[in-house]
Amino acid sequence: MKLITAIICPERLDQVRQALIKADITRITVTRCSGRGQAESLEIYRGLEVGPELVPKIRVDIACNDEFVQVTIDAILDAARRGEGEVGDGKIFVTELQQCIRIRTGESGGTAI
Amino acid sequence: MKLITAIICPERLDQVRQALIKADITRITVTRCSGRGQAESLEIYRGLEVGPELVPKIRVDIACNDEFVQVTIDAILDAARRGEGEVGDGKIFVTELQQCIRIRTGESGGTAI
Amino acid sequence: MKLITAIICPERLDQVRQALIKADITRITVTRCSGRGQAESLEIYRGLEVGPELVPKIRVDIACNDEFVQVTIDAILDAARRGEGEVGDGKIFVTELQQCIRIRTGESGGTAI
Amino acid sequence: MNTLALLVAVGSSDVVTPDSPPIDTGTTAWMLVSTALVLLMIPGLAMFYGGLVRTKNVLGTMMHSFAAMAIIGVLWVVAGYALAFGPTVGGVIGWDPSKLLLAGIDQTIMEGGIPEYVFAMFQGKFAIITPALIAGAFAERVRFLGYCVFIALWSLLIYNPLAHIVWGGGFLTGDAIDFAGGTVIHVSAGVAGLVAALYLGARRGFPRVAMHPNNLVMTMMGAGLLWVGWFGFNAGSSVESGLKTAQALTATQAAAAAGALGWMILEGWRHGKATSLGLVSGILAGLVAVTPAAGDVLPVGAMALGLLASAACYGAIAIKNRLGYDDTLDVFGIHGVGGIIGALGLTFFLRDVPEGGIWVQFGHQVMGVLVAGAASAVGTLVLLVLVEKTVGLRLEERGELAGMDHSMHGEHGYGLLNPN
Amino acid sequence: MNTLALLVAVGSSDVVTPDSPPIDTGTTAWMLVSTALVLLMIPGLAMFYGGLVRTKNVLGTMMHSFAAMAIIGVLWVVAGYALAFGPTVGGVIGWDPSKLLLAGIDQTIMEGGIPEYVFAMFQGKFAIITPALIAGAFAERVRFLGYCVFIALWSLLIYNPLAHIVWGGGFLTGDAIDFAGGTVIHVSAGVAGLVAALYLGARRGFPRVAMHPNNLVMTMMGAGLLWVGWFGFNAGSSVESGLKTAQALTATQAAAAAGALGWMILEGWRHGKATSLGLVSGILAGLVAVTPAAGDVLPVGAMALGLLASAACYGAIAIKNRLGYDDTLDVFGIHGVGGIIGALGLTFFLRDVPEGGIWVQFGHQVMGVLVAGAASAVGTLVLLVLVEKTVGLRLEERGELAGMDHSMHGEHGYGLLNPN
Amino acid sequence: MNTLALLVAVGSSDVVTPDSPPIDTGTTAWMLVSTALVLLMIPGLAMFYGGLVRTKNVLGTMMHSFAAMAIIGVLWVVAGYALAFGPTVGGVIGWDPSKLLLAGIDQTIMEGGIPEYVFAMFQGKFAIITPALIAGAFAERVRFLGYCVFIALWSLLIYNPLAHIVWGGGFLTGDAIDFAGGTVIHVSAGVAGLVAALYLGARRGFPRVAMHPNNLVMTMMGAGLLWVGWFGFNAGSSVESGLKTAQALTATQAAAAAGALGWMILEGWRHGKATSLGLVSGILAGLVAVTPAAGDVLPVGAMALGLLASAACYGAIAIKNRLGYDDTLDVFGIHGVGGIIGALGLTFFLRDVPEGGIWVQFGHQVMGVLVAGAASAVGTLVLLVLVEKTVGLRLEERGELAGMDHSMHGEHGYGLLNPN
Ligand SMILES: Nc1ncnc2c1ncn2[C@@H]1O[C@H](COP(=O)(O)OP(=O)(O)O)[C@@H](O)[C@H]1O
Ligand SMILES: Nc1ncnc2c1ncn2[C@@H]1O[C@H](COP(=O)(O)OP(=O)(O)O)[C@@H](O)[C@H]1O
Ligand SMILES: Nc1ncnc2c1ncn2[C@@H]1O[C@H](COP(=O)(O)OP(=O)(O)O)[C@@H](O)[C@H]1O
Repeated sequence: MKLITAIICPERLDQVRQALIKADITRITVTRCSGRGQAESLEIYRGLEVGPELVPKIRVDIACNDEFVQVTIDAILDAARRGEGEVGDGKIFVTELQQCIRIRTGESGGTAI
Repeated sequence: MKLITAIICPERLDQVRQALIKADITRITVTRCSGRGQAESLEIYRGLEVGPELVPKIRVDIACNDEFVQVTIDAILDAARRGEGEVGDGKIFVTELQQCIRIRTGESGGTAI
Repeated sequence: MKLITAIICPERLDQVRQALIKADITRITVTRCSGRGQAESLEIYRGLEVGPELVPKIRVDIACNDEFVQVTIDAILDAARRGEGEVGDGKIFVTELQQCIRIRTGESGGTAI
Repeated sequence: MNTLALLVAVGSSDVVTPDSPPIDTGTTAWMLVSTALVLLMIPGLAMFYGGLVRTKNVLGTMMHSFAAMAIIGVLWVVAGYALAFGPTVGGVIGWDPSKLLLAGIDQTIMEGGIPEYVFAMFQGKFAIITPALIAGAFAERVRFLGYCVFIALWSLLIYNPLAHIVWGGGFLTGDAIDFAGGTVIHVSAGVAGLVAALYLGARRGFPRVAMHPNNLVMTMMGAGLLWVGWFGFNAGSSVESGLKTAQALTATQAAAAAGALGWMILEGWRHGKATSLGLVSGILAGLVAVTPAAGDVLPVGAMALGLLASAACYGAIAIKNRLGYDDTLDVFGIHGVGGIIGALGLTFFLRDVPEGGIWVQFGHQVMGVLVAGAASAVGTLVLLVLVEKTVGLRLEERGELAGMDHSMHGEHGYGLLNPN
Repeated sequence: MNTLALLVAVGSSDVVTPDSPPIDTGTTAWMLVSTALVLLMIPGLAMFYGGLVRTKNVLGTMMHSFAAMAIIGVLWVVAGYALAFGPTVGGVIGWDPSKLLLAGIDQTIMEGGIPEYVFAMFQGKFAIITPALIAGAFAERVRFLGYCVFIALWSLLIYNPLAHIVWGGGFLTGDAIDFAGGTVIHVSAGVAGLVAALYLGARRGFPRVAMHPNNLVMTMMGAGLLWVGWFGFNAGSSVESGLKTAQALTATQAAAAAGALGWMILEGWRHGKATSLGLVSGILAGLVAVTPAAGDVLPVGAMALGLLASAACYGAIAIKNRLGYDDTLDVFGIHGVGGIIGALGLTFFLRDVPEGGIWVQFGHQVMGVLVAGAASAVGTLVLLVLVEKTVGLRLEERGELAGMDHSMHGEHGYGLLNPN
Repeated sequence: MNTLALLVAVGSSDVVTPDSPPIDTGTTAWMLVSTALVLLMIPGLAMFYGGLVRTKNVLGTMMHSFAAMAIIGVLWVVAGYALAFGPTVGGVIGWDPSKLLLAGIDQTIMEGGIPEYVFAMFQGKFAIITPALIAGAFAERVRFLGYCVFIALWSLLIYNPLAHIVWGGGFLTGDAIDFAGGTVIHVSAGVAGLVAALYLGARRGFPRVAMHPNNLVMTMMGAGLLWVGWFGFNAGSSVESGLKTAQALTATQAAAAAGALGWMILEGWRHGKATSLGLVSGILAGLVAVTPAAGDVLPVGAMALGLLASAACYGAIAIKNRLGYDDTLDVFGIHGVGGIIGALGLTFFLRDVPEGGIWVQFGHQVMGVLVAGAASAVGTLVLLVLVEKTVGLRLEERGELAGMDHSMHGEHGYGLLNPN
């Protein structure tokens, strides 16, 4: 099992969710966060253009079985990219998931995902 | 060392905290997030019942030494479940933690947990 | 590649960011969270001093290549510590990162960090 | 019921003369207050609307109200008042060059003992709030520049004539009862909103994507301010500080409470839960419905109108949900429907039987609604096409997804969400 | 000090006659404004209370205030005014069928030159705010339906008689000084809150689980609106626009500032830190204490009352914390204690020595407090039991843990917390 | 234009006499309302400022406004009014022991028919808001105790003399036109802010670290309340309820709208985007500029002043950004610059040509600005040094980084950010 963590642009969240659902991945966890990659996004404060160091981002966490990893990544890659790809489109991180337990039933492992 | 991440129902946070404290686990990190599993939670918007796609959830992160993993999981399982278990009760994810450092002292490893 | 997750005191975020930038680490993801370690931080509610169980914390996530791990940790350790070190200064967790993909270009691996 | 028209006819046609009526400090005080109260409704509306959209559009939505304060605030002084309350030209528009920039009324005291300035400012707030109301129908999907141009034109070309026709000496003045603007303001804004929602199309993703209010707490605060401000709106429309004022205030209070209670009960019955958005929607429905009626119905009639409006608006929104068009904040569902219910329904609750009998009056009322609705519908459509084809009104996909706050204003509303 | 009673006795007992007093537009203007200002206090209270509870209860708590606007708003028009200000029946309740639905006062002008409607609406706001105050004592743990039934009954069966007894011609009218409702409103609400908190029991988890205010920022805004609205509350209670009004307004301002300053200093001294919640609590304590006294004390007396109330409320809350019962938002600690301090304390700061001397007057004051407190305590308990046993008042565990916003209203207050 | 001074001279020097003027209930009503409206500006300011700082300082910043309500609220009653509006001592300060604690005016009716209490309370709000304005210049970096001491002294030693000099019978009374406090309030606060910002130094990390507003939504709400409250501020300064009042209100409305529109257009032109902060800054700039002029200029002049002020303030802030000092919330950039623009600019838009001709009047205006500016600059500097050296004003690093909410008040504003 893998834990896929994507940091994406807030405006693409709806698209990413839809792409995932189309790929049959419905379970996700979403968190507001802020980030700084290469992206610069100017804001205006009383006539001064300020580069907000940290811009709002969305973190999407998806636990999935190994065979779904590539599908999930592809779906995200596709849906999170703006146009031909822009600075700030985001990142995907993949880590190994050792265990996964469904609280309701207590079952664990691949079926609990 | 393991990192235990539980996504639970906001209303069970107090219970989970108490169960953990009873099991001698006091250090935790808690984050607001939103999620979608099987759960459906109806909201009403001007007479229309809408299924909010993402419902508020709480993410609980606990780093612990290997011997405490089971205790922690059991405490969470027990306290986070509503009644006989309901859709939306949540998930527990376990990942391997390679290192843990206490910033105050700089010490690392099992004692720094 | 490693994923470094630091839970720090909100008031040190600016310092930590600057220390990281000085160490050439510019990409980070920051999330509001709450936590409980040993720290006690008294608040006052209508004359009653209450120990807020969960105090506001900041979670900083940094994905980096293996050779940068120590630099990053050192920078954080240094900048996040208040004075000689105080309870509540925070923790650093390190986990193994299996894959890292830049959404904009689709490239993956060490160069995508 | 024709107070406004009479006062204007008498008081403002000529400049100050030695025999201008003495100031009535009490009436003046109340009219000053009413002006402030109606002004308060505009931030109130900004809060009400702002809380209902998604987080990424909160500032942009509030800006719709605030921009109306800026733009119509200036336009009204420059020319609006002259167009709405100048001597009539063919019954459809006023014109009084001496009132441009309000120059000619600098010293005028109106019949009733208030400086004409106060009346002009009071009326100016109505001119501001009407386009701001419309904005709810196309929230979350318009360009700011296009919006600004649209409301400026709408105010000049649609609101001013309507105000003139019904209040300022135009062809309906004196026939239809419209105490404080049920047709001029709410029906016209509601219909304009409907037309705009249909013409501009739904928000991208609607209704597939869930779109939740970002801050119902603020919506409730806004509703509170709207209720308070509405006392100025309705009771101020008596242009006096006396019995009629008291009657209007009482009717307003009774209708708002009844509307709120009605919606609460309806929701309790239909969903088993009364929502906060429902309660405040009921407040609004009641207030809208009592607007044309406030000075002319007994408290019991006001409560009946409030209840009726609540039910009707609830139903209208249910139908909209089935029809599937995207009147984002239900401008037609609340202001259009509530305004119509009020304008027509008041006939049956009048304190005094109208001269020609109830049905003749009902005819006048229908006429008023039709004129306001038709003028607003046609005019709005023309303006929408015009603005869309020139400066552009509908926001392009990228900007809409990013949210108006970022794409139109380069800001975001809640910095507190970002660690800083 | 018996202005209200006298006015009512003279002005409202018969319908309009040719010799009804002429309108005083200035007084009418001020009373209209006061009505609006007291209405403003209700969203103000919703914000004040709403900010103090946990995030999951913010809408539910604000709904307690807003539902009072809806429910009591209707009830007062239907029957409340007739019960409180009709001719007395045995000194404990009024009754005037012609005032049902306010029908009989449609044209009445009261002694003093204001339409009786205005007086009825002004009084109606007091009727609304009193039960809304109580809600703070059992915040975060009641069922919405039960709450609605409770306040409806409380208003009809406890508030109306009390208002009648003290102001409307009942057996205490004219003895105890209660300028703007220290006993009728604050003591009665405070005691009711205490009884309800004790009867319903503490919130689950209290005091073990930390329960932090979700939005102190909003609480401060609410406090600001309350202060502003209180000018209408107190200065409006003079039912004139003259010297007494000015005196009441001055006393109100002085007491609020002194209360705030007092609490700030106390906290600074005891904790080394002055909190924002402390400052606004001090404002409230000062305002509550000066309510019964506003028209009858000099500014220096008002400041003394404000300081005293601040210290007493601070102490009362400290004691509560030790006793461990859960008066969630300190309704008794602020309104009960502050009201008592004000009602009794004013005796020693009166502008004019009362007829029977200070101690006789003090006796009247004690009497007033006892009657209000006792009536409220007993009545509230009966109603609590009744409601709890029938529709149910205390929220069941599941709903309480999930929060009232979700379990009672199917909404949540801050959509902005969820990505959308 | 010297209404205030004249009224005071006549009305308040002796206690109530049988021949004291009769109450004018209308004027009294309006002045009561104006008092409430100016009070409303203080929470409005708290919201405006509070929204602009970082999350960790939101309560601390709001506390600056609220503490002014508490501290100056008390001081004004105790001695401030006697110092500002007592008979002059050498033209620089008033002194009337009988007015201490307002004791001597308990029954006084002023020329114009309003109780002197109302006038004293109305003026008291001005005394409260002025130091609260200054706080914006050193937001996010002062100790609360030091701040409290500073504003207390500033009010006693700088504001009171200034108010006396310009309004209360001091040496400038009657020369410079300052209808509602352009120099006394805005220029003096703006200059004090500038001096304080320079003396205390920038916030740690400025300008390297990004410092974003935590809640622009609240800033907009605050701006809305400020606009509404400003009607009381300006129109109330006529101390009547008549033509002058109406003129002042109209000018206020016109200038605010023009200021907002001006800033919007400027930003649109320079950045391609009109921001919400820009729009509300424009509102403020317009309101500040029209403050000294409100009763004496035509609407067109008011609009010109609003536009001018908008452009000048926009420019001033641009220059500040280049100079690099840290006037956190642009107190000088808005209130200082706007106040100067208004005070000098009004000369060219006066309704009536002043006695000595335009340039003589311009000289008076320059004089007024210089006196206010110089007195405020010198006095502020002395007080800053004094407070900094004794109780300490600048916050130490640790407290500043942690934020004032935590380090000064032991609270945090948005509990909702923490799961609870
Ligand atoms: N190495 C990293 N560690 C942590 N977060 C990262 C990293 N790289 C990117 N992010 C997150 O992803 C977001 C988008 O990054 P982006 O600008 O698209 O990356 P890049 O500059 O690599 O193209 C950032 O705002 C940040 O939150
Ligand atoms: N595979 C997953 N990946 C990420 N988050 C998940 C996953 N499964 C569940 N969650 C999180 O847990 C929350 C509760 O899920 P729940 O509905 O109880 O799961 P299930 O449907 O498996 O019983 C979800 O809202 C979501 O935030
Ligand atoms: N074992 C842990 N698991 C999860 N989070 C932790 C753990 N230890 C510390 N934290 C997080 O780090 C924050 C700071 O902890 P701190 O009080 O400095 O730790 P310690 O008590 O070990 O010195 C806590 O508030 C919590 O959010």
